[in-house]
Amino acid sequence: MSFFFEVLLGGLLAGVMYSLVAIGFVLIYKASGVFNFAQGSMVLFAALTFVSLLERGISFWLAFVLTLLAMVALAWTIERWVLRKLVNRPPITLFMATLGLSYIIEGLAQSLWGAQVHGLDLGINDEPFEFQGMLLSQFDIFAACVAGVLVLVLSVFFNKTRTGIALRAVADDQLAALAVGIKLEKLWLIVWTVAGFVGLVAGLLWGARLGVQFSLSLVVLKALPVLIIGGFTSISGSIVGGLIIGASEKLAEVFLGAYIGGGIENWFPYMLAMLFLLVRPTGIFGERQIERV
Amino acid sequence: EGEQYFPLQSYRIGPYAAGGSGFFGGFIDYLQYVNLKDGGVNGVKLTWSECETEYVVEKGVECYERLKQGLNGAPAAATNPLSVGIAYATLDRSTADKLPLITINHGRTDSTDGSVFPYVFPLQLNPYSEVSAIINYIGTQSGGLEKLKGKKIVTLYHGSPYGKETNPILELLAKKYGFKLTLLEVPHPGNEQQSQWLNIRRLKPDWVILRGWGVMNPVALKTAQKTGFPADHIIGNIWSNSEDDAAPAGNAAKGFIAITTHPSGTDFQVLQDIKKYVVDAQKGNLEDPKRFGTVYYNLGVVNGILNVEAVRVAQNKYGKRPLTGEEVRWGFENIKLDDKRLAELGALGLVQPLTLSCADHEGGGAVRFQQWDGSQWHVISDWVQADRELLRPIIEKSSHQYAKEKGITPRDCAKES
Amino acid sequence: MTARNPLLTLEHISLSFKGVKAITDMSFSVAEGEICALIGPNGAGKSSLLNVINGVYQPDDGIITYDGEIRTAMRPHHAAERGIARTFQNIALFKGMSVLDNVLTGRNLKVQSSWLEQAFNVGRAPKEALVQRQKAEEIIEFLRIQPWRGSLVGGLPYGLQKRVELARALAAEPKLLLLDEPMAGMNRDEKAEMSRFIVDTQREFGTTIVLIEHDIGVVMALSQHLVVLDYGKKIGDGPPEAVRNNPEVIAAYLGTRH
Amino acid sequence: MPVGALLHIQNIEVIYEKVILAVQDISLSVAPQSIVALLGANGAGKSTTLKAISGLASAQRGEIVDGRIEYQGNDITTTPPATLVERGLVQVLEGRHCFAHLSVEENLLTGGFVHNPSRHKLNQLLESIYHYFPRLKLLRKNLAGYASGGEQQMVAIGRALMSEPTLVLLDEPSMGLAPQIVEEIFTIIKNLRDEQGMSFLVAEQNAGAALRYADYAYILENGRISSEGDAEHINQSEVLLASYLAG
Amino acid sequence: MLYRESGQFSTSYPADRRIFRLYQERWAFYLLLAAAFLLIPWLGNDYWFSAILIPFLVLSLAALGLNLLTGYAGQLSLGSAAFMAVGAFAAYNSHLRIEGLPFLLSLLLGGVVAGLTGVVFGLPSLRIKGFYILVSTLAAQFFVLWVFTTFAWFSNDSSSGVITAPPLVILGHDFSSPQGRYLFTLTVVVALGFLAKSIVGSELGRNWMAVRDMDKAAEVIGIALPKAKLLAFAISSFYLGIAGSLWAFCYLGTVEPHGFDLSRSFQILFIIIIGGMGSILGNFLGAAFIVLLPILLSHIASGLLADTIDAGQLENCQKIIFGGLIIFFLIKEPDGLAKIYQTCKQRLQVWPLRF
Ligand SMILES: Nc1ncnc2c1ncn2[C@@H]1O[C@H](COP(=O)(O)OP(=O)(O)OP(=O)(O)O)[C@@H](O)[C@H]1O
Ligand SMILES: Nc1ncnc2c1ncn2[C@@H]1O[C@H](COP(=O)(O)OP(=O)(O)OP(=O)(O)O)[C@@H](O)[C@H]1O
Ligand SMILES: [Mg+2]
Ligand SMILES: [Mg+2]
Repeated sequence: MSFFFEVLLGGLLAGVMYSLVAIGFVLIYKASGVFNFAQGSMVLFAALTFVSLLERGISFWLAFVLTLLAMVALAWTIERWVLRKLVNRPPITLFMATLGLSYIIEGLAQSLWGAQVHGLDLGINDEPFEFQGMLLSQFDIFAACVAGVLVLVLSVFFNKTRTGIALRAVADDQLAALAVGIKLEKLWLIVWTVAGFVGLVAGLLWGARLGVQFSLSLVVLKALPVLIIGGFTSISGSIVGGLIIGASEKLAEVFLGAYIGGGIENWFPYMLAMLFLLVRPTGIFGERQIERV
Repeated sequence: EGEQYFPLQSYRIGPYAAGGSGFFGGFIDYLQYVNLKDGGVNGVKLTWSECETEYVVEKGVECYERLKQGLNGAPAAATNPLSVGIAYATLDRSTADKLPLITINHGRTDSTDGSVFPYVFPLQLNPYSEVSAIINYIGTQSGGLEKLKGKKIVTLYHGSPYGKETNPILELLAKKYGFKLTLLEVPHPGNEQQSQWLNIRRLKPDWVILRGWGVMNPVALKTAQKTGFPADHIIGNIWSNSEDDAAPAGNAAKGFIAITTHPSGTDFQVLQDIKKYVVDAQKGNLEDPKRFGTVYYNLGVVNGILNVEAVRVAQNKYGKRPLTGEEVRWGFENIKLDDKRLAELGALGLVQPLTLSCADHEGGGAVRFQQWDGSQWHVISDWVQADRELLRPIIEKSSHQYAKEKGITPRDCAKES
Repeated sequence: MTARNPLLTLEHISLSFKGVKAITDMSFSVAEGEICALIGPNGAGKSSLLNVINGVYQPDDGIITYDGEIRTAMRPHHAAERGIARTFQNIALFKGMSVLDNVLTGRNLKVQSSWLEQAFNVGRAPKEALVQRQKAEEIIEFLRIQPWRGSLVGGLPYGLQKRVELARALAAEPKLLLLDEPMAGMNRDEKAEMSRFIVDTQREFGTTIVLIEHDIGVVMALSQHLVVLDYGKKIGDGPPEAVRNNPEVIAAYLGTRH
Repeated sequence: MPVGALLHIQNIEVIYEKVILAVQDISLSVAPQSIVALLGANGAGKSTTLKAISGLASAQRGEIVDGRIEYQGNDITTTPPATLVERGLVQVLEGRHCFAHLSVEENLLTGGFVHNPSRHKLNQLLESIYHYFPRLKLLRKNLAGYASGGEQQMVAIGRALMSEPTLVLLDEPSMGLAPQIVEEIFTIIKNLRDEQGMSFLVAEQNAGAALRYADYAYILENGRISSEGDAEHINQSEVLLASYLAG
Repeated sequence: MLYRESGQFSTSYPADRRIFRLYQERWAFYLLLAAAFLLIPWLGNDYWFSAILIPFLVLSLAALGLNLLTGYAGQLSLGSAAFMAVGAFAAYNSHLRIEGLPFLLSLLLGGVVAGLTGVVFGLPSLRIKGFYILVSTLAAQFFVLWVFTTFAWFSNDSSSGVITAPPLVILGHDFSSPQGRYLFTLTVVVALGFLAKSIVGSELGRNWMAVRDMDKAAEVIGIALPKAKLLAFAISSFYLGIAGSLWAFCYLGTVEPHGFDLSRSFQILFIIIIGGMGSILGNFLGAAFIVLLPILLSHIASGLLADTIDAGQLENCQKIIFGGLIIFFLIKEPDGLAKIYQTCKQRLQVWPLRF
């Protein structure tokens, strides 16, 4: 039984790591209706930039600030050369544009910083300690706190501030948003920068886990089902989704994998998400689609 | 006179770039070294050109088709894709085109049987030999193979054909020696392994064999640490044995053991020479000079040594001129590296003694074990040989099945010289 | 009212959305072959009522009798099969398709041949394709939209889109046609033309029509039966002239500020 | 060219997607504190003209390829819409375009953000809109996407007024509104002109109503201006009948 | 006045429905076909057949499959490669396990099995919409690959899990040579291309587009949404399945599940974006573009810039160029190469006038 709880806890903590990536997604989707597939590449780009700066002897915080500036520059470029030119296009077009973006960002990251694998040490201990017979690590607890804080801050931002309302308006109807004088350019810049920041945080935590390397961009595949269960438009949904996915996939791998063959973690979250959708077609906290005729 | 051409299906970007850029860096540097030091092989200059595959099969095929004709009249000697997928996809083609396909340390196990696969060379070590050697090592560590009885061994493998290939052999060995084997799969790419390691924690095995690939390796080490499994009882296989696999795991990798067919480091004559002739002359292929002497780089050098040796052997028979693929193939089948020859090549201790033949396209089948000290590898064992007698019938069974499917009549190796 | 049989009867229909009571205890019937107009202030529940009739909304309460069949709710697909076609207040055309294709989709329920026959152009398919096309062309001609037959509807001006939408509905050869503000955004002449189409439809095929319209002039000229809604309740029902003079209607809709 | 015009358009030509010519050679002006009607049949180019002025045409892959637009004496041919709204030029789009997932009140609020007013001021603005459209106050917490067609039209107009504009471009404001609301809206427009000095450029199919309140009118035919004049004059002349426009 | 006899159109409808209405176009197309079947087999070399033409044809077919689903029926999918894998493995296994089954039939069977799988993963589309449907196709993507790697039965218990394609013998003729494989692929692709054209022009195609453009309205006018959507998944997956088999048997000669991973799905999606969604021609243009561009770039680089830029950087540049092109297309020509082709044609027709 204690093994069960250990797996459960491990899963919940792993789920939080997924949430970190998912938050970046939700942010952009909620704010502009763009399903940003490039979030994974942004995570890679941020982590790679950071670690490369670090390796060039720059101090931690300076590297952090410089990376953040790089993310602002990236956001600016994306706004200027992609989003601005795709105003008022259907969501699917924007989605595909982000696919293109992910190619560009990955290519850029690799040509700037090379393709080697880099180790990253954040100075947070990842060694286990026993807690009531279960293993816990400081690192996981730290990651969980970071995710919690992010969710809190961002939720307040979206629901309580004027910018938040404007952002949701943009997501609904860009033409009308333009017509009422919302500055799309400015908002996009803000959102993509914040998403870049979230990407950086996720990139650092994941990078400390995996090493900073190309595979970081693949963590979006873990974030997708999280997003879908939580709902594309809900920040707190991404945490709940992360916990559900994390816990259930670990339990499934350990207890179900023994019967149907291991390695089911890749598809299990998607199947689970699919079942969830059959009950709630827009995820747990997702906004309902409005269809009036 | 003339030039001998090496078509390089390299990969320097994408998820596996670290391996590709190291390997092809070493390979190219060795070829350069031969040109710079000796002016080629018996006066035949070596040339090459690269085509990026990104480790993607169809790009590899395109590269193969593009490069196989040779370059400016220089005929191609052999292809070295360093990718199981590309090797599979070009296997039929290279046989038809009579161009040797070198899959050093990897590839199709049954292609060891040269009578069915005349053009395919899994040099040094095929996957079966690899696990057999690992079990032999664990046996010696436990004080003899008979002590394996009752031991618990977990194999953590990458969820791909590559990862699974050795599972039947492990099961066979488990039966033979009486150890308890548990196979755990890590789905590709392997960036989350919490559940597998919690399982390991519950099973409390004596050893964990890591058949990883790419990001799966450092994550395995990190997660092992998190779940309290000691790194010095994890044994990495041939694709879990590079600096790029251990270093990103930081502290967690300290003590990690892995096999190797060729030690890393630079205290080998040939590497010193490469440094002198190539690297110090600013002609090195590596983007990051710090990677000189790393596992992948050295594997590239070893691969270069073997390819060039094949050309040299074949020249002895066919004359000192650029050779066709068919002729180079004969060279490969007649490579004979004993300690004396290895010393001449400056590769003593770097390359294992190797004798290839028509029937045996693997040749060596031995590995050494190395341990990570947090920043580099240290060799901790002598050559450990695989149980090749045990494996041969299995290999032949498989190759003959292939021959039947494809309607190939195996060569009679007794008649070959 | 007319002596003809009722084609559609609503009895005690109620519909509400979280907090908003869109329709309260609504009953009326529409006789076969008549043009019945629904009028009422904005948000009175007119569109909702059409949605209930063809099954887009399920009423909370009440009974719908259509063509002898008694139901508590319809499904849109079932309604279409039973001969109910409609147009929408917010144009709901297939924007990426040509006018002709839009009209042809309206005929989807009339197609007999299977998709395989059509794909390989064998069996009933070739002949049927001709028939369908001909019917579609007739409707296109009837509504005078031939010049735009091949254009994508997305780029057409609003008024034309409304006409295409009517064409699509007519293509189904419906028994009951529901029109939600078919003349919004048109000038008088265009309205007159549209009215003519509507009257012709009714005359030639005996189609029963329920229509929502805010232009009281058009309503008076067109309809034989008028139902007035005011915030979910029916406040008038009968021949146009009688209803028009009903003081309650005047107060709620036509006359001064409420 | 009228001196001191608030808005002045010279010979503009608009092309969609680089191939569809929507309007050409359009010139018109709007005097301060006036209501100008823009009349024309379906597809005549009314909406296109308005969108060209407000800078929204480019968001629909349209382009002003010729001519220039002046507002308050400045060239605004390529000025982005947000800047125009800041300067008091706002458009109410044809077809309502409410933010479906925002409540009615949030919809109105989005219109008020441009000048970054205090919360108090914002509430005042809201109240004034609720005063014009009492129905909206009832629905303030409901999602705009579920509101009826006419209600959404009110939201769209109210939202534009929230920015306290100088010049409002109204695209078919009467569409889908019950007759007495139409009269109400035009009365509101008239009051705003008289009391707050706003100007309106109104594209309408409902020529009758529009001309009753407008000062001046232009008639568009096939992407060109076919005639113009004082509203009263246009209303009585044969022009209207001749161009099939009577409302 | 409605429904009166108006025979004047009836004679011209079939002509109107033809694929190419202008005779110049029709002839150009016939010429192209003739060249593809008669000329190219003589002119081409190994490299052209094996590295360019065959993958081009197979990818066109796969894109065609996805285009039916995404471009016509409006259902976004990231699982195309999974259905290709199902096709390939099903064809391999039916060839292997059903004694004496002609190759063509096992190919067809592969397609049918893929189609059925498509239906299964299409079922959620009856309830979920928009981006959420991605989850179902991604589930297919990961689940299918897992099944093929986990259960060795599918690869005939081969130790490496990689299956080797049997020789390509059709009706007693050996098509194993590069020419043969090219001709066979070409025949299949052309036949299925015509079939697709006919489907999208039929009622089913219209229903798909209706579902894509506004499914609520489609439902109201009586289109059976479940049927239309599931057929879209089925037919699309059928095409993908056939393409998968061709990929395995005619192109690579081997099948490894990971050859059908997510990046393949993306590649196919890119083809339809660049080529043009909702266009048949676009698939071919897009596939040509995707197959040729990287080759062209690397040829240029190895020719001109051989020493100045290393292969890795070059590939990075290529990635950037690729991403850039996708965005460029979305900005400038959202309807892809097919639309550009049409615009050029229209320009030519009205030339020298501007509009
Ligand atoms: N799906 C829904 N969810 C919530 N409220 C709804 C929904 N549909 C309609 N309503 C509400 O029901 C009331 C009636 O709406 P309906 O669309 O039927 O009005 P209408 O009479 O057609 O008005 P208009 O003339 O403006 O189109 C409105 O207040 C609207 O907000
Ligand atoms: N986004 C667009 N893309 C392509 N063509 C367009 C677009 N919008 C309008 N058009 C074309 O431009 C022309 C003018 O259209 P516009 O919408 O300006 O007319 P309108 O006078 O407002 O008509 P309505 O009274 O129907 O609203 C029409 O022929 C229309 O087809
Ligand atoms: Mg309504
Ligand atoms: Mg308009």
